[in-house]
Amino acid sequence: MDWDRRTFVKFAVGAVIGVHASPLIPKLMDDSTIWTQNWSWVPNPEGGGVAYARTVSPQTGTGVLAKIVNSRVAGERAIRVEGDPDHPLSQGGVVPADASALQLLYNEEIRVTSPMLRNRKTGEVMRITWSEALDQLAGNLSELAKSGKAHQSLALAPDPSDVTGRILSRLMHSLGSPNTAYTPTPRETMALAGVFMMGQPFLGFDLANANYVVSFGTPLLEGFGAPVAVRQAYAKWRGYPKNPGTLVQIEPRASVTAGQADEWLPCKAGSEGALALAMCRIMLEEGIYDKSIESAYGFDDMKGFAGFKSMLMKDYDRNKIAKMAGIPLAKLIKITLAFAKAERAVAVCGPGNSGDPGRMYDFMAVLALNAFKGNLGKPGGVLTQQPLPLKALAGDIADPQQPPLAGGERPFNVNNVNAMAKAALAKKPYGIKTLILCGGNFVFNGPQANVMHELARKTPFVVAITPYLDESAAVADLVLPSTHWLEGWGDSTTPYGSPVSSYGVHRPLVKAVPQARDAGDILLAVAQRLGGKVAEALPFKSTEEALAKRSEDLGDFEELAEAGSWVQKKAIYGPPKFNTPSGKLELFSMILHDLCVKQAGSADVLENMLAYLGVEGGAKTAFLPHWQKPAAWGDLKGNKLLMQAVPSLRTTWGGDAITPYMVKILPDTMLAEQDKLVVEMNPITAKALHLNDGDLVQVESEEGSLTAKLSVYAGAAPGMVFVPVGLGHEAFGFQVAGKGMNFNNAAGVTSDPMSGMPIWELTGVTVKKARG
Amino acid sequence: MWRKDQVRYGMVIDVDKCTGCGACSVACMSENNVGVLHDETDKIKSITWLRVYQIDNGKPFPDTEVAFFPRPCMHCQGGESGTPGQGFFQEDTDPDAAHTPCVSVCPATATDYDDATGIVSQIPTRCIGCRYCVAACPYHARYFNWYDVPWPKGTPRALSPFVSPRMRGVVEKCTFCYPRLQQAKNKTFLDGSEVGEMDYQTACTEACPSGAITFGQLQDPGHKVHKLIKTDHAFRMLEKLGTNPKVYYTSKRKWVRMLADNHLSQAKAAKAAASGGH
Amino acid sequence: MATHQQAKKQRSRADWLLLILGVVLGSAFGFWITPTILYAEKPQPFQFDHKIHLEQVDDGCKSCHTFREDGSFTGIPDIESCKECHSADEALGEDPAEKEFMKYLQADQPIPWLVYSRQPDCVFFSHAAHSENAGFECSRCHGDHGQSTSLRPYEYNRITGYSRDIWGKGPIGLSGPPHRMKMDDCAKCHRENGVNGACFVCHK
Amino acid sequence: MRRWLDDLPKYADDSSWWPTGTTRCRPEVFLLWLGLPLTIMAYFTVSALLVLVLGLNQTNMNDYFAFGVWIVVDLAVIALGAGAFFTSFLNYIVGKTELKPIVNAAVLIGFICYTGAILMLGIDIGQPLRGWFGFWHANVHSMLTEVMFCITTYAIVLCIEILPTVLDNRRIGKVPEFGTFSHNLHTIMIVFAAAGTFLSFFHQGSLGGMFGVLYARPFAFRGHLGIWPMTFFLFIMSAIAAGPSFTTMCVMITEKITGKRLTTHKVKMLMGKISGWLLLVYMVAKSADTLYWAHFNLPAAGVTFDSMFHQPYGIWLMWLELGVCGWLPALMLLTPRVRESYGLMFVAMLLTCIGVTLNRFIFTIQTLALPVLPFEKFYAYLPTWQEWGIASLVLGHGLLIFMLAYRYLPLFPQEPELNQQ
Repeated sequence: MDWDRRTFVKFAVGAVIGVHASPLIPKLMDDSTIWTQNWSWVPNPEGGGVAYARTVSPQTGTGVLAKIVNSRVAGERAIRVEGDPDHPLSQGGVVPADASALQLLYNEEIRVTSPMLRNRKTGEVMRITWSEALDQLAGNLSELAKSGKAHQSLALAPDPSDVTGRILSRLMHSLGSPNTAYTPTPRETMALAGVFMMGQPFLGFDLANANYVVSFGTPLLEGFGAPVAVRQAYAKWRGYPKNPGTLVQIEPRASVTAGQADEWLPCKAGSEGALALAMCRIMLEEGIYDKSIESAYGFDDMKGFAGFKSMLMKDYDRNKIAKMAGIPLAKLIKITLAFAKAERAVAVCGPGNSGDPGRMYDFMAVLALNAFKGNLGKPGGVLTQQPLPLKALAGDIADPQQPPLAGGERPFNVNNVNAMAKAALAKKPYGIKTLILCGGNFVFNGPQANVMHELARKTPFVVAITPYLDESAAVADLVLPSTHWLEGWGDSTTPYGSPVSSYGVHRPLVKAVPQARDAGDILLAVAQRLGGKVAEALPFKSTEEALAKRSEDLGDFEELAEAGSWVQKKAIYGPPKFNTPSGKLELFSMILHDLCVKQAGSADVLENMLAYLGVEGGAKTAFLPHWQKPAAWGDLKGNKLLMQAVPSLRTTWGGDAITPYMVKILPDTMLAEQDKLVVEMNPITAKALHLNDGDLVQVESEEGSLTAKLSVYAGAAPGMVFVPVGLGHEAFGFQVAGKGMNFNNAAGVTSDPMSGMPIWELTGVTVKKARG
Repeated sequence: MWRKDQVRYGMVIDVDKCTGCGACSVACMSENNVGVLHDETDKIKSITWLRVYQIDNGKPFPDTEVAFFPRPCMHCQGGESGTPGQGFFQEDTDPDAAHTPCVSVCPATATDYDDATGIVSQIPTRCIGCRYCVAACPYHARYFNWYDVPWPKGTPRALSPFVSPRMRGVVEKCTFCYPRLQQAKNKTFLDGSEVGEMDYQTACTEACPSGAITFGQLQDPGHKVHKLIKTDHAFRMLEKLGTNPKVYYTSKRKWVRMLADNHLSQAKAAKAAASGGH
Repeated sequence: MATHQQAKKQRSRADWLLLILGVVLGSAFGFWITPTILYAEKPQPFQFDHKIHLEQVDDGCKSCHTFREDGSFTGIPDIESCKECHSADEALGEDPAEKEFMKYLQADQPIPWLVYSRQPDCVFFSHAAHSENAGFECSRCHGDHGQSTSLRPYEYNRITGYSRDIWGKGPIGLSGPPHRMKMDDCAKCHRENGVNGACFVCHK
Repeated sequence: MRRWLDDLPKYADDSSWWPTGTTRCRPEVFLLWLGLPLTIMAYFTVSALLVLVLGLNQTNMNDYFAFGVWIVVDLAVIALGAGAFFTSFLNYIVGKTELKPIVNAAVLIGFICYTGAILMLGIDIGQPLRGWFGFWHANVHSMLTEVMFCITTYAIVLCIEILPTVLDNRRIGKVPEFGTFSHNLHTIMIVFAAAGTFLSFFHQGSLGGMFGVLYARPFAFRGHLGIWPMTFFLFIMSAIAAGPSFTTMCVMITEKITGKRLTTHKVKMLMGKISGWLLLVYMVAKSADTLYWAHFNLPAAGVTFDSMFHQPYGIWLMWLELGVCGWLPALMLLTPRVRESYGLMFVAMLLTCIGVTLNRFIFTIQTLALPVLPFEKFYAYLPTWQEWGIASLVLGHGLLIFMLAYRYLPLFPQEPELNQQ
């Protein structure tokens, strides 16, 4: 047989046919397809038993359930954070930040995974052991203390009322430093207003039971107080076929709240307090007010001082105020009448859109309006909360000898992180040597972020105690990994505006970063190392122990930790107890008056002191609820605009960073073109400035500037520019970093004249087309 | 065609209660292992099973009004809406006339309309990525995986084992959290109980802090949704197209109802298309 | 001339025979190479005798392979379940498998068993529906695995990463459970028994 | 070595492969010419690798423009390739043997268009390795399933249809087995022509059906006739109208480039006449359909005619498609004086082809560009260079195949006769 070409071809053809008759080809095709269904780079989560653990998010005060999967090989991991249907205040609802908290918890690219020491000159980062790290910090503090410079340290933390805040404050005090400051909150402003007028620091709004709600410039639906509880109240005002409740929103922008409100009063930004007083005056004139107000202290004229009524009659004419605030008088009257006549009406004050603690006199004005309505202690009105039955961690510590960096000249203590930072930078009265940033990411959240950044840069030794490689960690010499709230012990207290008090405890549920320690534990370990007075002031081994001590009166600690929360059982209805000198509601605050006189030394110096503090109108009105012109109005010269923040539950106001999922759901009116911040402006204003929709603009204040894309929005008040807050991180991984710009870089922070709290609701800015 | 032994899951969203917070969207993403890309401002490449649209009435300051429209997959049945007299008033009684827009076009049977539940499925491992269904859906509820999801180190630990993560090159969409029904059914197999109204709720329904979303069996008089869809404020999006969706909306605001239902005047249509939503 | 033609004819016939030979050899090659190149073996962490265990428990397979309260199936028991009978302090026998097992027990570490019947991630399989609701015996799908005295090597597909048990041992994958566990097999049984065959019944 | 180099012209001499009675350019000139398609193919290869490895994110398609330039090109070339089936149909089945001189070219162009389209579709899907699911797990309700089946089977039919031409190559045809095979094929070609006609008819229709069934997309949706939407028939009509034009155009271009006469002008005129009549019928139907759509379909969906058009996809596109590239070439082709003029007929045919391409573009892109949700945005779409690279495949591989075929295969039986020196 010849083995020629044709023979071979036949054999080859046969072989090819044969191979195709075998399963090889179809199997390879099938398997390569199945390969696409099982790509190694697509995660393959392992199943397991599911358990739920109750806890409370300290970020939003929401009661949540962590859904934990226990897998045979991978072990325990949280896969979801859901609302806790059994939590009395959240009832199953949840907000985006909590629902996506795991994205921050588990992201090893943004977590601090071990203590780190940074060489400032080279920028090199070195991983060190916990023991070395604690020695570093304790060594630094003890050296300061030994050389009598303990006061030259400043410690910042997010919350004065949580256990970490308490531990930090005790640590600093016992060390000899008067300088501890916290993220400013409207809770403090409300406490001041409440104490001055009612002798009650803990006030809240019974929103769920109200059927007529007037909100004075506060973003009820964008982050006010406990966001879930507020939404549940809001849902109660909506119904079929008619709405059982009416919401009136007074603010300059067609915001979420304004959009969902039954009535929107677009007022000039900053005039809200005046409108509250004008409403009082209308009620007074129409005789539709609660008559018991007449017996309040300071309603009528007193010896040497004009009363509230006289002040209203003199300064708050309805025509004048309506015109000043830029709203139609008829509408103001209509709202006032409806408010006065409603069965259960409440006027609400709170944080501004920028998330600042609010202006104290505005709060007092709104409280006065509520008193005019006669809703104090009534269902759907202003309620006093039962004070949280929490114990002090240990005995009192003597005040440090040195005065604090700022606020020493004021009639009462204030918490003003911005003033302290500025004083430290100016070295007046003194500079600082050590800065402890214990959470709260102050370098990003500010409130004036540039100031905090500069302070961190100029302070010789900066410590960041933080779960994340955030902006604060980026400028710190020593970075200590603290636990995420799902990993460690901690607590949280009543959110702003809640009608009942509540307490949340969070405990370690999962472990994402094995090296992370509770911030409290870190401080306690430092205290141990420092020994002496400091160790005595903090006689605890762990945060857990401190928490157990703190919550002794709330029953069994283990049960409390398991339940995650304690909530005041019943709201307190009935005439409130006025802990004022007069024993009555005080429209003229004797407490405030006495404090001021005491600080001034004599009645003669009083006027000078008030003028120094910036209280316009002087002693004539300083102790009455009245309205002060916002400082930012003074800046409005030339073509300056007022800048206000746009808050949203899709971003954050301080606290933890925005999460990747929150970035994902940002509308293109907040973030566009991958990384551009979007600011809003009324078409008329834009036209006057020769700007068009989509233009790249530069928003410049005295403090800093923002580059942003302009969105022309009919719902924005003319003469203003609205900037989303909470964007523009430089840290937090590729999903978050570099998206937008930080509002708090441009925010102008001033001090509220009387309360001394930092406020940054409005800032004068110029807006012009950006180059390039 | 719906038979008495079958159920029809559906959703009612109260637009007036929705505050646009986005909790539903985020809860949905975390429930369903949705990833986050480098650039999520590119909304036409970004996967959001439940997208919350912001709409406004288009009036100038100070008469501007805004509302929010959460948009999951509508789980359309297609066909003419029946009348109460015909048995089940939401569904076409002629099975041949009813075609879910996306299901009927898929060449590879990667999506189907489950007659037992009325839920439209999407099976990413079957999908060949032709995107015909994406083109067919008027609600833009279907999303194509243009990218491999970049999971930052450690974050896969937060993934749910009940929903399979998707690979690039396939389509995905809202499933009414079907895996939750699978879990709920598991339990009933063990103890012989029935899947009750509260045993199967979607992640968005649970998460909504203002309770704007209601979920349940449309045909069951005992379920809340059954009553809600009968109110005269109830409507469906793009009713006129004949998609016969199972997601209903309610709003007292007439402009909202008009805008969602394609009762557009010529001028309005042009404006809406030109300016776009927010 | 004639011889030439004859020779040509003969050659041509031989050619066609070669073609057939080619078909036979090619297909034999295909049948042989398919499993060889596609599958690889991995050893189990140590040997396990199902039979011995089964003899010592009261409730059959369900003694160790249990349901959770929510109706989900635990699958392979975790180390805690082993500890219900075995103690980390008491040594077992001298068998290498027993020694190996003690290591895991003492370290309290999960045993990295390779699961023969592991389905792809996109599959939702309800054991409750099949064993509790429909009353299937475990062996209907898992064969006599429960009676085995040792663990056979775990074979997996090099391309797909899946266990060979899914596609089955047969050369062209035509068998059904317990020898094969592909979607077609699920679908066939569902069809035959009038069970809902919608995608989401089995996919997640 | 040197010897080998010297012998090179001898090796490169391919004249024995040329069709009988024809002359072709020198091999080195031909090689230079080949550079053009090869460059395009290289561009395609780079783009294809990028898309296959990195994914469809290399394109500017998105969840709004789920289909992009590839689908437009696919639809267009398949419509233009319809010359193959319709000319075969007329030649083999109807018995219009006057078309014989051009049928080979028509089939080859059809082959080019279909293979190109299939290749592009393979890249267009997100999971190319799963492409066979469309056959294995077919959904019989989907128009796309119909398209997939018909296109693939028709591509196979086309392969068979061009096989005789390949086997008729001067050298290949000398192999006795091939010669016999080719002869036998010729005799049963009518079967394949019939099969091809049937398949092609259906998928041209289903391609149109793909859009007409999108009942939730008011721009594309049309009323049904039986189980098929109107677009089913419109697509068939437009394809068979444009197909002959495109085939003839290709022949004319080849003539101009090679400087040879390939078919008689009579054949071209006949093709033009066929095209013209079909186009006229199509334009009547299309115009009626457009009117019906504007007056009945659109209002039923709650939208208006005006709301269908937004810049850059304005109403001008419609006028361009129906007027300049529709009625105008139809009337031109029906005018004998136009047909008699080589140039004018070419222009009319070009307009016809542009018209049908535009039609496919409008159905694909404008359908998707139109936001159906009242509060959705309007988007526009521009392909990336990678998309163009892949879209240019048809051009590249078409040129390559056509050049090789022209050089070596007896595509034009009239050529030797018409070019006798």
